Amino acid sequence: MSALDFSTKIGSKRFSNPIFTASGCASSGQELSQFFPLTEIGAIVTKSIMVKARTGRATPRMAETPSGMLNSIGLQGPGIDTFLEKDIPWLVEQQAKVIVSIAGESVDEYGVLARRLRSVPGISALEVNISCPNVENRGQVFACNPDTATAVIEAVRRNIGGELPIVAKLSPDVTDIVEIAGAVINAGADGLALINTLLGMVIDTNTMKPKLAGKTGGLSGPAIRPVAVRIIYQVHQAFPNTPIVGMGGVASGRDALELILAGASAVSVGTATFGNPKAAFDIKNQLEMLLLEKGFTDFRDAIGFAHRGI
Amino acid sequence: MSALDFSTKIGSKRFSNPIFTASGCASSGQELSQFFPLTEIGAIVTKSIMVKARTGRATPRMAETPSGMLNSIGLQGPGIDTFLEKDIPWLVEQQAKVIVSIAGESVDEYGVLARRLRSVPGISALEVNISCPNVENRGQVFACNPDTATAVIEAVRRNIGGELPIVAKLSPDVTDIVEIAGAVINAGADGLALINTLLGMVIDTNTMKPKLAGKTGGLSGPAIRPVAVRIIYQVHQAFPNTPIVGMGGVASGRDALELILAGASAVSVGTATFGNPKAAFDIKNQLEMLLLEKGFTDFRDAIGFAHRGI
Amino acid sequence: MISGKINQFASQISAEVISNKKVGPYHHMVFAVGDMAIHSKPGNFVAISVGGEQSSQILRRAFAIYRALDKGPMGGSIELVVAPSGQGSKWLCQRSIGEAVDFVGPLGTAFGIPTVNANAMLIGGGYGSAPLFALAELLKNKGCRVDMVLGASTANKIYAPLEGKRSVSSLTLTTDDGSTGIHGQISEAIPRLIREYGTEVIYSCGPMGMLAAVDKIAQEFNLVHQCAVEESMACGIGVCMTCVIPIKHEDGIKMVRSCIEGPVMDGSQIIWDRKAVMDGL
Amino acid sequence: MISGKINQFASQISAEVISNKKVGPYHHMVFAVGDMAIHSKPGNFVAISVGGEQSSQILRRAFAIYRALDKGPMGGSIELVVAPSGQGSKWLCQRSIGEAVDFVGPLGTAFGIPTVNANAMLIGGGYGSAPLFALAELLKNKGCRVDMVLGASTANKIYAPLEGKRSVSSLTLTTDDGSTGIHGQISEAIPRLIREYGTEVIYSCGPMGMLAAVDKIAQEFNLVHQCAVEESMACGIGVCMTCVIPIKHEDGIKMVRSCIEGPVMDGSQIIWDRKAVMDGL
Ligand SMILES: Cc1cc2nc3c(=O)[nH]c(=O)nc-3n(C[C@H](O)[C@H](O)[C@H](O)COP(=O)(O)OP(=O)(O)OC[C@H]3O[C@@H](n4cnc5c(N)ncnc54)[C@H](O)[C@@H]3O)c2cc1C
Ligand SMILES: Cc1cc2nc3c(=O)[nH]c(=O)nc-3n(C[C@H](O)[C@H](O)[C@H](O)COP(=O)(O)OP(=O)(O)OC[C@H]3O[C@@H](n4cnc5c(N)ncnc54)[C@H](O)[C@@H]3O)c2cc1C
Ligand SMILES: Cc1cc2nc3c(=O)[nH]c(=O)nc-3n(C[C@H](O)[C@H](O)[C@H](O)COP(=O)(O)O)c2cc1C
Ligand SMILES: Cc1cc2nc3c(=O)[nH]c(=O)nc-3n(C[C@H](O)[C@H](O)[C@H](O)COP(=O)(O)O)c2cc1C
Ligand code: FES
Ligand code: FES
Repeated sequence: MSALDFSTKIGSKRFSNPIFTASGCASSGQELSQFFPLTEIGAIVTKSIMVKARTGRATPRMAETPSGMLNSIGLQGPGIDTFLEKDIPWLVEQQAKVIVSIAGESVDEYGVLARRLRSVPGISALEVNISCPNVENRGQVFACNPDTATAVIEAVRRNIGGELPIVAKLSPDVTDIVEIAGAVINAGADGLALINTLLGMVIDTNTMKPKLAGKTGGLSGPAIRPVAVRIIYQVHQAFPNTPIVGMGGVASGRDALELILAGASAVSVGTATFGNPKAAFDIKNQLEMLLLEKGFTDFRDAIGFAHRGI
Repeated sequence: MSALDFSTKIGSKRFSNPIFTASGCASSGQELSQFFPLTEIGAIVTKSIMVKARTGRATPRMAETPSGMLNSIGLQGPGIDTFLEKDIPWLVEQQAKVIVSIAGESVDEYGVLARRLRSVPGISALEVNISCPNVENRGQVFACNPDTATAVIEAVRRNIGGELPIVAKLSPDVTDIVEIAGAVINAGADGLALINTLLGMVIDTNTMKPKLAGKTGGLSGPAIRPVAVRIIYQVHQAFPNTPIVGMGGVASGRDALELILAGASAVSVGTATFGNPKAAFDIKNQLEMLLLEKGFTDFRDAIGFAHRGI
Repeated sequence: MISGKINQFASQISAEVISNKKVGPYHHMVFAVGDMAIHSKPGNFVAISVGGEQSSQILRRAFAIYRALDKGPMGGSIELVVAPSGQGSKWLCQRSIGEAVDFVGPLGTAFGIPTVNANAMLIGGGYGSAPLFALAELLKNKGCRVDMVLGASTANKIYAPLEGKRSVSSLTLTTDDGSTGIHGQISEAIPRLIREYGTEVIYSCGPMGMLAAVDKIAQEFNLVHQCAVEESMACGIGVCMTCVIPIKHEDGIKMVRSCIEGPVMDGSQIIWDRKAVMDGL
Repeated sequence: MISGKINQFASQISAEVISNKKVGPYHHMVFAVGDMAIHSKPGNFVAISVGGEQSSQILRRAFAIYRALDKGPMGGSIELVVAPSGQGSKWLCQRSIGEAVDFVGPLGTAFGIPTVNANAMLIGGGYGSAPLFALAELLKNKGCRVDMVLGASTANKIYAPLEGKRSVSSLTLTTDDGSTGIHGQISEAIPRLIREYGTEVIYSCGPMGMLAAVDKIAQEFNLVHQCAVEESMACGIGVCMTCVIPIKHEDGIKMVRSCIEGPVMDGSQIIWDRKAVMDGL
């Protein structure tokens, strides 16, 4: 078996392999380090951090669905100060690659977060989660409108400086994903993270009420993989030079390869970690085997392969 | 066990029970009649019929996905003439309730279909499938834009006369489903069918190409049920007086009840029929039992129950 | 080949596994099916649910009926030859005796039987031989000469059980790797055999590529060719339109359901050239 | 109650079913787990995959460890008491001896043991009694007085095996329907028993409603109350934030993960009033 160059690039940054955790599905890495060395995977994408500490939503916060689950956490977290004080140093100490996910309730908040992060050592990229409700605009999600999506990415770009790549994380719940993708690329995003969860709901037929305290929640897991593949394919077709961090229902090396063939330069593992704490590690190994079996010597040759004529 | 009034209404028409087949998942009923009497369910919704006969897409036309499937049939069908000549008379002879689903490539075609159907005896409603590509507008799906959605429903309304209820079938792949629902209601739709399939893709990791000949396909089955429930809930909340034919991943009486509690006045069974030819019949019986267990005496009391305060 | 009501003998039943034996890379499985066996004819298939109650696999899998006995010690039974390839077929192969599996069947068209005696050649690739043994028996009982040609990539992938060979006048094996029988693809051997045996009608079952190659030869020799096709099926009962096969039609191409107007179809009617189909759509 | 590295003894293993017995409405199941048994303490739980390879159920289910033996005839073993309620637990209860099940554990906090002798009351509702028997043994070996109170809706839902009763000084049963023991809810019986036995510390496990009622009493009597909570968990290992429990905090409410800072938590810290939580968020 010949050797494989398994590294990948997002903007100016190189990662030793393309398997990352997904934001909100690995906390800040500490809990998973019991199950595999964090340096084994390409990067840890941290849970979306906000300016202030957040309590999040009431419980129940989750409901299992066929081949998937709903969650409604409400971005619970410690706030950027505590995060920078505790979580980042720990990750740096582990020598893990870190992508910090940020979330805000207003365009300004994103700017503030970017400023706080611009000179923090040990961070490889910023993932900008714009699938959050904009409190200044009737709670409409930033990622659902090209203008608000643009505003957020511009604010981050202005505040981050030239060093850190910006990855804009988009919502699949839009009529025209290519339009939103184009807008954030124009606004300065170096890469895209596709896809966030789909908006869903489960009603408990015993109580006859919505199962989640927050009523609606985000649908993730293998159920949504075909939607993720479609969106990655469409966006890669439109913007072949913009790296995509793909995610949505990846639970095996085969699944990761599917997203890569569609156009992903890296793959985040989310919900699968809940079923298997070592999921990201196992998927990385399975993907490596698969690529070698198929005769790839450079991982990057596989990116978007499904687009090429036969 | 007390008796249950299991009937439901869509516009001016009454159906003996709220379980229907889903368009494209029961052909014109004939094949299913081997497995249960068609009169046992509320209505047969026929496969979307177009003006002319259509060959449809090349194969493979389907791919199984986790708790779901993709299809890309391309609206293969005999065209309205043959349909009226063969399929409708057969259904009428069986005394089945019939809802005819129509699809067009242009606003005019929908008008033509409505005119052809307006005085056909034995039809209880028209389902207008507007999740089709509009060949006059770069193939954009009618249901993805309030203006084109409105144009189609207006054309149908103008041509159908006052008798037959019009049910507009919407696509879930939009940023704001309530906006589209409002538009078609304004344009004269008596009811809504929610939801059509989600756009998805599967890539075969052996061939490294999209699995379907048509590349993308429609995602259906239990995987999408949380999306269907959310959309039905949102639309029923916004338009509580507009009857909804709910569908999306219903495979049991419990699932049907979930959509009903969210706001559906009737439930169509689609993909579940592929796993169980008697699905619609079984689901009707299971739903009836469940409603009785919960103490309902009138089915209509269950519609939208999850919206009511505790 | 459809007559009467669509799938008029089809029903849905819970079938108990009464035997499950590994034969080379395949599993020969026997199921107690009661009356379902009565109307099962060579060429028909059954559609089986896989993965158990909480399965993420929501579609049935189609399997050609290898043999149907309407009166055995356990009542009616149906036998299948299953290749464990993907997750669904692997699950099926793992079933133990006594477990129940959900069947819908018998479905689809059966092989047509000549009304007068004819020299028949039965061509099977891999597990495609499954429905051919029951057909051979039927043809032989009608008085036909039956020459069977079975091919596969390698020796142990040829499914040719001893008891199946009873009814054939000759049996020729071919393997791509030459590990048994004639070295080469099955289609290479056929023209010579047709001449040798004076074949008048061809029956075939196997991968689509093999069927296409066989049909080319059948047309060259101007022989009737009934083939059992295999296209991805979502429903198996005619309601989903996923399983279509392109056939020749006055206006170009017509797509017909291989679960209803097939799996056994007239080879000469099928448009085998994928490019021609893509261009024609 | 967390110390050292999070879940520092947790691992993922394939555990073989070595016994599966129906006890009333529950299944008492024993699994061969090797070294996982060594660090399992009363209060810890394991997270189990359900539904098999092609399962549509993608999340693990949490089960309190009923007993862990680090050296048995089959090596280390863990015992569970499983109520077949939904699809996942039913699947687990259907496993036969010899089948393997995927375990992650031991997870979460354990019951804290008093450093000086104390009169302990152990209160369990339904299968909530499961982790209390091992706790009772531990406490008894420490020299504590152990009074156990078990309640359920009806007699056969009380899980109280003979061998479990060895370690208790008294055992009181309550049933909502009066079919055995004291008639009424478990919480009604407790104040009198606390006085009678001179209880100094309360341990409880059971439905959240019961825990809330017990905590109210514990606070009235000013007793330490350690309870094992049960909130829906997606991951069980601290990464998803779904399993949170509202606790008192200087700025109002703090949500802590019941899989990491629980399941055993200090009852007095929990905000039991749902309305107060909803208003506070
Ligand atoms: C008419 C007919 C007769 C058949 N007879 C037999 C038989 O006798 N013995 C046997 O072993 N198999 C037979 N097959 C193939 C069988 O139905 C399954 O497709 C095959 O076992 C693979 O399914 P899987 O669940 O293991 O694979 P998966 O990868 O889980 O299948 C995923 C999906 O793709 C479809 N698919 C995968 N491979 C094929 C294929 N080759 N043809 C059609 N669909 C496919 C499956 O049906 C399923 O819907 C037959 C198929 C058809 C259409
Ligand atoms: C810390 C902890 C300890 C537990 N110990 C035991 C035990 O010893 N014995 C036992 O029988 N059960 C125990 N449970 C409950 C068990 O984890 C399952 O939730 C229960 O068996 C129902 O799952 P199901 O798959 O059968 O139901 P399903 O309806 O299929 O479950 C669907 C989802 O809802 C969740 N869910 C359903 N009911 C509950 C519940 N009561 N609490 C939390 N989540 C729920 C499930 O975990 C699953 O994610 C415990 C739960 C927790 C959190
Ligand atoms: C419990 C949970 C919490 C999540 N939290 C976040 C978050 O904080 N920020 C974010 O951008 N995405 C969040 N996501 C979305 C995931 O990062 C991912 O985009 C999505 O779940 C699809 O991938 P998956 O199917 O592999 O989980 C969360 C998902 C889950 C299931
Ligand atoms: C094979 C297939 C064909 C379909 N054809 C049509 C169609 O012709 N017209 C239409 O409006 N919807 C069509 N649909 C969508 C279904 O009617 C339904 O809206 C969708 O599948 C969701 O329901 P389900 O999950 O119960 O299948 C089709 C779905 C499938 C799976
Ligand atoms: S498989 Fe559905 S029509 Fe043939
Ligand atoms: S269950 Fe995931 S954090 Fe507790």
